[in-house]
Amino acid sequence: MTTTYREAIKQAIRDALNRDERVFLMGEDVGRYGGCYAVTKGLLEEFGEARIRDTPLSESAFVGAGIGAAMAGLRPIVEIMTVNFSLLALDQIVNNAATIPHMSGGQFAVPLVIRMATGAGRQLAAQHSHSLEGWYAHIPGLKIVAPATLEDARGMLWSALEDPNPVLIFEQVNLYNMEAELAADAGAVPLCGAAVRRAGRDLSLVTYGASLHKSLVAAQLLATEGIEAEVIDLRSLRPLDDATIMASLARTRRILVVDEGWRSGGISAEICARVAEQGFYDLDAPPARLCGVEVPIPYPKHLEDAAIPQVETIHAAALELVRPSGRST
Amino acid sequence: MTTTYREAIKQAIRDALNRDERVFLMGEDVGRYGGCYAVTKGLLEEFGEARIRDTPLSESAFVGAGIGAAMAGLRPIVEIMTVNFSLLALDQIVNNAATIPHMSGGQFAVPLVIRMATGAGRQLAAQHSHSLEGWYAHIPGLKIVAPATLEDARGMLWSALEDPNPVLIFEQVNLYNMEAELAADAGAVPLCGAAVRRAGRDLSLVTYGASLHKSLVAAQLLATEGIEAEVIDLRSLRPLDDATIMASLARTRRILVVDEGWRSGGISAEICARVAEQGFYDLDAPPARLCGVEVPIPYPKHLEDAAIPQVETIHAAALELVRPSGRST
Amino acid sequence: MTAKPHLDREHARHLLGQMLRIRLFEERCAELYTQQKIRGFLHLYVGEEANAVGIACALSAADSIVSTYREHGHALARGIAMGPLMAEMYGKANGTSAGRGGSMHVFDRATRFYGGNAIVGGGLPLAVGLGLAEKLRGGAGVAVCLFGEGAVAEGEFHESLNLAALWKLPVLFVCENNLYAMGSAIERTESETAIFRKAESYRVEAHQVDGMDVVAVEVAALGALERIRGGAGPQFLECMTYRFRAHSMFDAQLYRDRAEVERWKERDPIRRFGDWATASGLLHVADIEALREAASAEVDAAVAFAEAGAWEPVEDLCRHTLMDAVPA
Amino acid sequence: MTAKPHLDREHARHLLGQMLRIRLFEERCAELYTQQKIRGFLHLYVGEEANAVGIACALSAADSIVSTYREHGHALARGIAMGPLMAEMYGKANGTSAGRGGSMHVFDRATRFYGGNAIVGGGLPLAVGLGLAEKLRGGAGVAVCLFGEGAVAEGEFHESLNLAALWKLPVLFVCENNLYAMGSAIERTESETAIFRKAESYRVEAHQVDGMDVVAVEVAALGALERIRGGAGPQFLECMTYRFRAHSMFDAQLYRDRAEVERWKERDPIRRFGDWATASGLLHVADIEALREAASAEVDAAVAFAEAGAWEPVEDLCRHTLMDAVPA
Ligand SMILES: Cc1ncc(C[n+]2csc(CCOP(=O)(O)OP(=O)(O)O)c2C)c(N)n1
Ligand SMILES: Cc1ncc(C[n+]2csc(CCOP(=O)(O)OP(=O)(O)O)c2C)c(N)n1
Ligand SMILES: [Mg+2]
Ligand SMILES: [Mg+2]
Repeated sequence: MTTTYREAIKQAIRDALNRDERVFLMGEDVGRYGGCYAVTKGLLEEFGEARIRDTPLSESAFVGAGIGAAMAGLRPIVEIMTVNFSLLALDQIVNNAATIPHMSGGQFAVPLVIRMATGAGRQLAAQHSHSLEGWYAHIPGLKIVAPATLEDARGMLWSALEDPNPVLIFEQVNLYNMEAELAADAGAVPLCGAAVRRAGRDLSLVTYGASLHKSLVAAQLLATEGIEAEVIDLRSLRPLDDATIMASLARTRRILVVDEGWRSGGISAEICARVAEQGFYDLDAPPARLCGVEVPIPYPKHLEDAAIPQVETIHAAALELVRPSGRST
Repeated sequence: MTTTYREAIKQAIRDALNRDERVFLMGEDVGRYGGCYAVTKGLLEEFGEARIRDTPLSESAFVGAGIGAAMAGLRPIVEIMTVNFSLLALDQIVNNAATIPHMSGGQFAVPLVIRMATGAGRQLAAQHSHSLEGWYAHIPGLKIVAPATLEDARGMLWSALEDPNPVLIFEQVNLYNMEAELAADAGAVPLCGAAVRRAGRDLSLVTYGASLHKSLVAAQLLATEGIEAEVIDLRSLRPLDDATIMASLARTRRILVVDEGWRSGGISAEICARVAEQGFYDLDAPPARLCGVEVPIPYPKHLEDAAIPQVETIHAAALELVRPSGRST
Repeated sequence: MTAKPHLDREHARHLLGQMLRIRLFEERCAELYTQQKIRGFLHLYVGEEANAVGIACALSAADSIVSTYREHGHALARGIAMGPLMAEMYGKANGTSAGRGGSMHVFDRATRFYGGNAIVGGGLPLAVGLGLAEKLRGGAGVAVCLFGEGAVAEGEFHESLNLAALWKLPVLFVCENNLYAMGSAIERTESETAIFRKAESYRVEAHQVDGMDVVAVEVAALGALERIRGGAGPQFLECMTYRFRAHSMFDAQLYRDRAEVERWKERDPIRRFGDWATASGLLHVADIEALREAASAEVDAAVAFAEAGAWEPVEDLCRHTLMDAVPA
Repeated sequence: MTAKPHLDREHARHLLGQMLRIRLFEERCAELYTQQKIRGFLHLYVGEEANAVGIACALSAADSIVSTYREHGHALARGIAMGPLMAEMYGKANGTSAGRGGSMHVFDRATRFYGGNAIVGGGLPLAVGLGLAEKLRGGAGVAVCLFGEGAVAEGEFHESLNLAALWKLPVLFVCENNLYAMGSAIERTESETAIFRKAESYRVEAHQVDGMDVVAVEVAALGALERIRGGAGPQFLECMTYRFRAHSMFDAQLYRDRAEVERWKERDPIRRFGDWATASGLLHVADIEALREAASAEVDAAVAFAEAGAWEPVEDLCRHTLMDAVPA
């Protein structure tokens, strides 16, 4: 069945609501309006106001309420419109959700799922376009996932709801309209474990989210030039699947991390650090990064495009890594 | 003159208030109470209620008010009691302070200084002990500094107030009582530029804040074993002083980053990534990290101690880097 | 004594002219959006013009404004030139924010317009800070903070109101209550729907105003500003209004009745004031036509200005991320 | 009909005994702090015991509690055993939170005690969530949320009150107004110092209670809980109280007069209730002595329990950071 990323998420929410009566959905405009990115359209009619809950603009309170409800045994799905607004709820996420299980000596779990849109590409400027999922991946006590395919979007929500820990799901805004085949009975996808989306021998492109698709196109381009890139979709940013990355590196001996998030201290830094630590002797060249430029995302298309990785820049960076124009390896 | 880190900051604030009438101080209990870590004691009596402003518990509003006042031309110093509480103000810091200069096309600067206590070591548990300065260093538009000496505590506040950008100053809680000599006329210290606190040839210990002092003790210990560690105090976490780090690496060919913050995606990751990118061919061994363990800081002393770098663990990690017990380089 | 506007012919022309400028500007923006000249989110103010114009008329040059992502009306009423405003919508270098902000982030130093803020509630603390700066410097300026009723649920509303009231800061809070926050009707988001009563719970004097009546808004604003300048501390206005169009260009408006929209359109502030002004003999129909034509010509010119603008060079992408100096 | 406690001899013994347990426990904690057995921050509740005891008496086992860093009294009144509580103060493995939380983070699943929260205001959204869970499941439990008047300035207070009121959730908000937040007197932090009036601005029924009178608190709590269980939605109590000791062990109390403290000490809830109970013949002086001795013995036993406790092994440092399963 051909469907969209948006519909895949909706179906996952629908499945969850049908499967488990402890599940409910809460967030701004998820009900009447149908969700700011139309992900939840129709669910209010289907499941009613008790389980599809429109909230006031109170990110901290409704995220915190999700934490409380999760501690009390329910399985809330909280939608925050975009990651930018989640900063208003960060106290609840970091100081409560991520700490209470440990602080309580394991007496209370927080089986909460928080979904949010992330990323640039829609000319929404500096307060709506950032990619902070890699930043969130710094926080112990959280699990951070970023599904890039319809299977993952559907299946990781399922697993997130079964996980006893708070899971943050990041949905890159440009993926919502993506169409692909999805089996009607597509099942759960584990939260950990990167996927090799394309096999290759000359370099490893490590990426996730919307950048995965750009990287795959770049890999095709590279193939026409005789360069076979292995493309790895991280899927989970916390925990990171070191084994898959290092195994790929052992094959290709070169790695380029592609991440729409800002470079300094982003998930790309962590991956490069781990590669340097664990894969140092496998490297034929320094690990490389292609990241979001360190600027608040600007509105005009030419500047927004220049601020995040694109097929051309990925292609160029990969080429430079494999066939350096400058200094020799 | 022998004085404390606490007094050095107070003197810096006093100087600033005397030097520039646009400067004022605002935060919870900075006035009557004298500051939760007694940094600002006496300033209310000296400068009066207009310039030493006790605020309600409203981190978002008073940080935002600092931003507004800075945009209007004043030079506010905002104190947030600890970095943990700053999460309540993160929307203002990231979505306003860090973006408005760019978003406004350079029409408005935000010459704001925010001071906060950070770090573990006082058994204050998981909601009062985290080290998030490295995390903040991810955000373009901010400058992040972490003075580790009395000179820097005094001199960097000065420079921060003269900087046209929002500067966050992180004061590790265990430093407040630190005593040292400080010249009465100690002056401004630039916000950028790491300092080599100890010269060495065998490895580079790159660190900042309270970990600097532990690293220096570890370096002395190492010296008794014939290992000369170069100790680098980052001082500024954003921007990072790559040149000083790489120059040291070129001399020592081995690097250990010591950071009380959590490992994954911390400032240590960024440093290792840069070292791998820029200093790959200078490295005789993989870059190494000794960081905060990825756990919400627990209350009991033995667990808190185990959660962050200590002299012994720094020593051990350095030794392992220089004289590996396991595999050979 | 309460300040009152002197409603002579000139002033009536001004009020109507300003509202027409905003209306025509935004109608053109909607067209330009479908032509993809304007991208991203576009939030139109159509129907709410009386608020911006009424408030702006009451302000002096020393006052400052903090606005939201629905700020075109506020910007035009405040005196930001239409050309740079339109260029900003395009994202051009000759835009108010050199194109970097777009529709949601109009800034203008000259008129003390402190932005266009797209975080709901995010502007309120800024306004408190502007008021604080004014108070500390002993200036006479007032910080005017405009926000929708949706912002009232945010914690930043609460913290800001308390701080401004506690410190008796010169801040005028203006809640434009258009009854909806995206698709959420106010009854679905507030346990107390009379917003001005909330303001009173901070001991802030608060009034509800007919936001479809430009004169009523101006009168209320003049009164509030007079009290603020007299040292009474912050004041609060709840302007009852309505947006005639969708929340943004992506909104099918399934959450409200067409009939409700039509009912409110009968109170269109432009038609209403125009009808009253002609009926009372203050303006002639021809005056109104002239104003409309002038506004239309101004919009044409603004579009031409925007079209002629250059793009910021890509090499300047990172410019202004860190400032080299505080602008003088 | 309003619920009233049946104030017989047994109940009087209970009320006084509970308050004494808390008082003696905390006085011992203060000693242990100077002996460095207890470390970190220690916030004592001395003087405020009537609130915890009065509220706890009104609760059923199905109810849950969200508390603050000043929660020893709440924990004891709720029925958490003194031994594990003291062991938690030590950071021992036999503490309520296996020692990981310490004084500020007491949690107890058995009594639905949802912590000790050291972020001022951070517990309020949790309580809303507990109430929501109860409502969605159709349970009869009420979530009781205790916080100081300092928390009222935080945005999370505002958002939580609105959400609870809007959704008519079974939440009892209890503000323990001890007039100070650290060194900040309430007049210096709130433009409206009558906190219950703020609650009313969310259309939440709110009452001010004498928090130095354990019976008054119990009566007020019973009434509020009855209304909540009857479906009236959240209720709010402002308990007027005072802490006799410093904010924490680091506080020189330069911000308040000794005379003020002494005046409040005359209203010591323990002495006051004891005097009343003996004067009215409900209790004898010997009863009080017996209660005091029992409490003292219990504290001794708790200290012994804590002293005997083991430390968590260092190898378990990371345990519970991620959970393997939701505890049953
Ligand atoms: C903190 C935050 N949460 C959510 C949004 C998404 N959002 C944009 S506008 C809006 C509705 C705001 O309504 P209101 O304040 O009434 O203003 P109006 O749009 O009616 O002018 C929402 C939810 C946002 N921009 N910021
Ligand atoms: C968000 C946050 N800001 C600041 C603090 C530091 N702090 C701890 S207790 C306290 C005072 C709180 O006063 P109140 O709520 O009245 O409770 P009380 O201590 O009087 O019981 C402050 C400022 C904190 N823990 N959390
Ligand atoms: Mg609205
Ligand atoms: Mg208090």
